[in-house]
Amino acid sequence: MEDGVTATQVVFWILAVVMLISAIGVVTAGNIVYAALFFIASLAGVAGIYLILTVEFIALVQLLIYGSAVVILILFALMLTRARERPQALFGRSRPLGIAASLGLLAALIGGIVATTWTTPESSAAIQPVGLQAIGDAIFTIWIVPFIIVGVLLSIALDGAIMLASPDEDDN
Amino acid sequence: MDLEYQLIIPEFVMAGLAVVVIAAALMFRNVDQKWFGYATAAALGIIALATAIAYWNTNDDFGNVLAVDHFTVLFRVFFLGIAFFTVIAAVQFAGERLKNHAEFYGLIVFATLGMMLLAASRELLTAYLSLELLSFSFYILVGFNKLNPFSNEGSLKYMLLGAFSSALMLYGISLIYGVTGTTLYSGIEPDGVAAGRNIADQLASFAGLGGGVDPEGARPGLLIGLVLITAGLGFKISAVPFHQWTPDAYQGAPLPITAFLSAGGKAAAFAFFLRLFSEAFLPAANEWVWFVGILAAVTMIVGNLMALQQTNFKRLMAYSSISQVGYLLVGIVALNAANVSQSQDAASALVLHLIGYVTTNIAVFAAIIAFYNRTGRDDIVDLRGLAERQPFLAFAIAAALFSLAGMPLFAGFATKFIIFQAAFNNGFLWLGAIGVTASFVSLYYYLMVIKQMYLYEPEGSDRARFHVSRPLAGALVVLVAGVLFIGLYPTPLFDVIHSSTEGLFEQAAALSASVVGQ
Amino acid sequence: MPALEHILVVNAVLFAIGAMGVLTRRNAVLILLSVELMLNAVSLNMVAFAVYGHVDFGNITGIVFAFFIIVIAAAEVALALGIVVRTFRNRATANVDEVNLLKW
Amino acid sequence: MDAGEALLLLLLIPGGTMLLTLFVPSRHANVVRWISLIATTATLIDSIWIFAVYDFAEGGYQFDLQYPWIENIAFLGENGISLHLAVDGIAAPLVLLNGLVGFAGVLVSWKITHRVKDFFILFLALFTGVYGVYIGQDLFFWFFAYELAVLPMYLLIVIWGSTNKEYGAMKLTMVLVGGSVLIFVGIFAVFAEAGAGTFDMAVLREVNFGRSFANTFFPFFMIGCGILAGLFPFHTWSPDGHVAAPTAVSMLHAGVLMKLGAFGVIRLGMEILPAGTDFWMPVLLVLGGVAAVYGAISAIHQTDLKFVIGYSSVSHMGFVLMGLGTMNNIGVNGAVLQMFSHGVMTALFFAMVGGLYDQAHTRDIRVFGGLVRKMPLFVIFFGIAGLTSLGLPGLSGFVAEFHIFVGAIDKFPLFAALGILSAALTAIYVLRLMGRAALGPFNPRWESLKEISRWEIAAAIVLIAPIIAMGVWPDPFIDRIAQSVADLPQVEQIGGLFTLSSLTGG
Repeated sequence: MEDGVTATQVVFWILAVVMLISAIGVVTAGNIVYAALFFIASLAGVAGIYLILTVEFIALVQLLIYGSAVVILILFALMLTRARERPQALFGRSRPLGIAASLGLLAALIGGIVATTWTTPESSAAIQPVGLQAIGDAIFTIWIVPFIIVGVLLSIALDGAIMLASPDEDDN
Repeated sequence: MDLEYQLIIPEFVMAGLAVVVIAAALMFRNVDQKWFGYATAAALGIIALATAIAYWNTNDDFGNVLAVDHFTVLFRVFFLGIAFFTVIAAVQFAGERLKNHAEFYGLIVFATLGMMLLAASRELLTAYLSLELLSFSFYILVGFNKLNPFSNEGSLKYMLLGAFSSALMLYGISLIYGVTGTTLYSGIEPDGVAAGRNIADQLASFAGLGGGVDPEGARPGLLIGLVLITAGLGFKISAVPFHQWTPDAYQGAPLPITAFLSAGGKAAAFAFFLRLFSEAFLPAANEWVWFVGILAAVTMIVGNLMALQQTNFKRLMAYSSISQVGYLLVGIVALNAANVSQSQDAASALVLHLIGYVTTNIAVFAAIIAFYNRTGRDDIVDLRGLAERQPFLAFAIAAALFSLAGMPLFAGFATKFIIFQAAFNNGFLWLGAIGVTASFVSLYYYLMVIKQMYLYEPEGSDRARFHVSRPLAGALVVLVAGVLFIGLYPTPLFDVIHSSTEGLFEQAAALSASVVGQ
Repeated sequence: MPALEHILVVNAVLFAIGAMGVLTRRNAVLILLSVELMLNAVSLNMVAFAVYGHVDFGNITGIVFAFFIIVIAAAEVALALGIVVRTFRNRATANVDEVNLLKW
Repeated sequence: MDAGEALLLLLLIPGGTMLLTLFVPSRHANVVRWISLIATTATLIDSIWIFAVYDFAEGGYQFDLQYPWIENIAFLGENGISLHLAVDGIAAPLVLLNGLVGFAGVLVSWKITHRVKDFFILFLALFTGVYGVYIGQDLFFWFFAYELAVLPMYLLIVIWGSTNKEYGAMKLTMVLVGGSVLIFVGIFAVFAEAGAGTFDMAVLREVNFGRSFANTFFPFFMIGCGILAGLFPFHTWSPDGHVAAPTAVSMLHAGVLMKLGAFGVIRLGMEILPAGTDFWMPVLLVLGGVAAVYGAISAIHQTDLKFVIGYSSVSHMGFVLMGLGTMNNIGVNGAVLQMFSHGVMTALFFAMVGGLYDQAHTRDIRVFGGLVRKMPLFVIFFGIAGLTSLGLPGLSGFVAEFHIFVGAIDKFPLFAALGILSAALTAIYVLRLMGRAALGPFNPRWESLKEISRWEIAAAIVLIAPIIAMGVWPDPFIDRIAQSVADLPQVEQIGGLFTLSSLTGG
C-alpha cells in the first residue's frame, strides 16, 4: 500500500506503542495491582486498534467485557487472595529460560510474518467497514452452532465458578 | 440457509440431560444420590443406542460446521460409552467422597457433549469452542474435590496451562485463517460455500493440485500456523514437551475423573486431531509430517522413561497415557498426502488403537476405583497382595496393563501391530522401531505393578478379602471382555472404523482422482 | 490504514509478551492476565485478517471469531478466578509454585 | 493330507479349556486339575495323530488351514493377516514334543496347592502359545503366539517360583521380550521389503529377498530368536529363570520354550531370508559351539541341581545352534533331533528334580548321597535322563548328537572337536552328579525321604518312552525331518538323504 503516512497510521502506531508498553508492564510489574492497571491500559489500546480497523462492534465488546467485567473480576480476586502481601514472589525460578523461549517465539513469528506474502486488497479504499447487521446475521445463521456452544460454555463456567468458590460447611 | 436440526438431536438431548440431571439432583436432595448416577448412566446408554440406530446411515452436514457422517456417529457412540462406564464406576466413589453430585454428573454429561461436538466439527471456530466446552468441564471436574488441596492444585495448573495452550492454538488458527482465508476444513458439501473456499482446497496448491493460494509465498505463515496448532493440540493430548500438567491433573483429580480425562479427553482431542489433519491439512502433509513425527518419538521416549520412576499409581498412569499418545501420534504421521487409501488405513489404525487404549484404560481405572473405594489409597505399593484380597480386580488390572504394554491376547497387541505397520508402510521405519522399543520398556513398569499384586502378601491392618459392588464388577467384566475381544478378533470393529474414516478422505480422494484424470 | 504486516508484527510482539508472562510469572492471577494478553493478540490478528485479507470473499469469519474469543476469555477468567479463590481458601497462596504438593 | 482341523484343535482345546477354567470356582481345585489333564491328554493324542499321519513321503507343509483375520486394509492384500496353520516335517516332532511335555507338566503340577486355578490357566496359555509358534504360518500369529508363550512365564515364576524368583522372572521376561523387539522390527522389514501385502509365510518364502537386505535383517531374527534358544552371550536369563521357576514351568521352559528360539531361526531366518545364511550361519555355529562348551563348564561348577540342568540346557541348545550353523542336511537334521531329544530329556530332569526338592527342600548336590536306598525309581529315571544327556548310544541323545557331529565334521572339523569336548564335559558332570547324589555314601539326614509320587512316575514314563523309542528306532523321526530339511533353501546335501539308519544299515 503506497498511501504515504496517514493520520490513521500515526494513531495506530501511538496506540500500538502504548499497548505494547503496558503489556510489558503487565508481565514485569513488581506489584499485582500495578499489573492489573497496566492490563487495563493495554486493553484500551487494543480497543483503539479495533476502532482503527473499523470494527466498532468488537471494540465495544472489548470495552464492555474486558474493560468492565473482567477487570472488576480480577480486582476482586486480588482483594480476596490478598496477593499484595507477597510482592517478592512474583517471578518463577526459570525466568531467564522463559524470557529466552518467548524471544525465540517472537523471532519465529516475526520472521514468518515478514516472509509470508499475505493476500491484501490493492488499496485501503477497498476495505469496507463491516456493519453490525452483517455480524448479527452471520452469528445467527452460519455461526448458530458456535453461538449455542458459547451459551452452554458460559453457563458451565458460571456454575463451576460458583460451585468452586462458594464456601463449604467444612471450610474453616 | 436451511439448517437441518434433526441432525444434531443427540447433542440437544445431551444438553437437556445435563440440565435435567443438575435440576433433579438439586430438587430432590433427600433421594440417595446414587440413583442420579445410575439414571444418568442409563440415559447415556439409551442415547448411545438410539444414536447408533438412527444416524448410522446418515452422511450429511449441519450448516457446514458440523459433519454428521460415520466418523461422527462412531465417536458419538464411543464417547457416550466412555461416559457410561465412567459414571457407573463413579457412583460409589462420588457417594462416599464427593459433594455436589448434581454438578458432578451434569458436568460429565456436558464434557461428553463437548467431545461429541468436537468429533463432528469441521470448522475451526466450532472445533475450538467444542474443545473449550470439554476443557472447561474438565477444569471444574479436576478440581471437584474442593476441600482437597491436591485437587485444587491439579485444577489450577491444568486450567492455566490449558488456557495457555488454547492461546497458542488460536494464534495458529488465526495464521491458517490468514493464509487460506477460511476456517472450513473441506468442501464436500455441494451446496455449501463456493468452490475453493476451504482449507483443504487452498492447501492443495502446495501439493501442486491446483487451488487458491500462492504456494511459495504463503508457506512460512502456514508452517508457523501448523506448528502452533500442533503445539496447542500437543497440550490437550499431553504430548511431550507439553505434558507437564498431565501428572498433576491426573493425581489431583478424583479417580473417576482421572479415568474420564485419560479416556474421553484424549479420545476427543484425537478425534479432532485426526479430522483436522486428514480433512483440512492432508494436502500439506509434507509440511507437518516431520515435526509430528519428532513429537511422537519424543513423547514415546520421555513418557516411558518418566513412567519408570513413578510411585503413585495415578502418576504412573499419567505417564503411561503420555506414552500411549506417542503411539497414537504415529498414526497421524502415517497419513500421506499422495496416497489416500494408505492415509485412510493410518486413520483407521489410529482409531482402532484409540478404542483399544480407551477400553483398556477405563478397565484399569474402574478396577483401581473399586480398590480405592475400599482402601482410600492409590500408591503402587498399596496394591500389595491384591491378588489375595480380590483376585478378580488383580486379574483385571493385570490384563489391562499387559494390554497397555502391547502383549498378545489383549487389545494392545493387535492395535499396536497395525498402527506401527502403518508407520512402517509410510517409510517411518525409525519411528516404528522407537515405538516397539518404547513399548518394550513400558512392559517393565507395568510388570512392577503386577509384581506388587501377585508377588507379595497383603500388608497393613486391612488384609481381608472384599467385595466389589455389582454394577462396577459388571462393568469391569464387560470392559475386560472388550479388551480380550479387540485383542483376538478386531476385524468387525476395524471394518466399522474403516467405513467411518472414509468420509475424512472424500475430498482428498476426489482431488487425487481429478489429478489422475488430467 | 496501517499495513497488514505492521498490525501482524505488533500482534506477534503482544503475543510473545503474553507468552513471556506465562513462562516467567508464578502468581496465578498474573499468569491469567498474560494469557489474556495472548488472546487479545489473537483476536486482533483475526480481525485484521478479516478486514484486510479477504474482503473480496465477503466473509466476516475473523470478526465473529474475535467476538467469540473475547466471550470465552471472560468465561475463562471467571472460572480461573473461582479456582484461584478456592485454592487460596485451602492453602492461603495464589502462587502456582507455592502450591507444590505436586511437582510443578 | 488336509485335515487342518487337527491343528486348529491344538489351539482350541487348551485355549477353550483356559476359558472354561475361568468359570470354575477356585475352591474346586481338583476339578481344575482334571479338566487340565483331560485337555492335555486330548492334545497329546491329537499331537501323536498328527505326527503319525504326517505324510513324510510327500514332505512339505501339510494340514494346511487358513482363515482370514483382517483383510480390507489397503496395504494388506487379500489375505493380509490370516490364521494360517500348517506343519512340516520339522514342526511335526516338535508338536509331539509339546504334547508330551505339556501332559507330563500337568501330572507333576498335581501337587501344587497354592492358587491352583490361576496356575493351570497360565500353564495352558503358555502351552497354547507354544503350539501356535510350531504350527503358525502367518507372521502376525506366529509373533502373537511367540509372545503369548513368553508372557505367562512371568506370573508363573513370580507366584509359584522359588529361589530369587523376583529377579529371575524379571530378567527372563525383559530379555525375552527384548529379543522379540528385534523379531518385530525384522517382521516389519520383511513385510515392507516383500511388498506382497501379506504376512503369510507361505507367500513370503517364495519372495526372493536381496542379499544385502537379507544380510541386514537376518541377525534380527537370528539374535531375536537366538536369545530364546540361549544364544551365547545372551543365555544368562535361562539358568536364572530355570532356578526360579516351579517344576512344571521349568519343564516347559527348557523342554519346549527354548526350542522356540531355534525353531524361529529355521522358520524366519533360514526359510524366509536364505540369502543371509551364508554370511551369518558361521557366526551361529561359533556361538553355538562356545555355548556348548561354556554351558558344560559352567554346569560342572554348579552345586544347585537346577543350575546344573539349566547350564546343561544352555550347552545342549548350543549343540542345536551348532547343528543349524553347519547348513548341511545332516547337521540340521541333528539339530532338529536334538531339539526333540533335549526337550523330553530335560523335562524328565526337571520333573525329577522337582520331585526331590518338594521333599528335601534343597537342591544342593553336596548334601545328597545314596538316594538310591530311599528312592530307587527316582534314581533310575534321573539316571536315564543323565545318560541321554551325555549321549549314550541307544538313547535319543546319541542319535541327535551324532548327526550334529557328522554334519560339523564335514564343514568345520575344529568345531566338531569342540562339540565332542563338550560332550565329554557333559559326561563329567552327569556322572559326578549320579555318583555323588544317587550312589555315594548314604546321608542319614535323608532317612525320611520317600519315593517320588505316582504322578511323577507317570510323567517320567511318558517322557522316557520317546527317549528310548528314538534311541532304538529313530527312523520315524528322521524320515519326517530329513525330507523337510532337504527342502530348506541353502542347505547343502551331503551323502544324499544321509541318516543314521543308512549308516547302521538299519
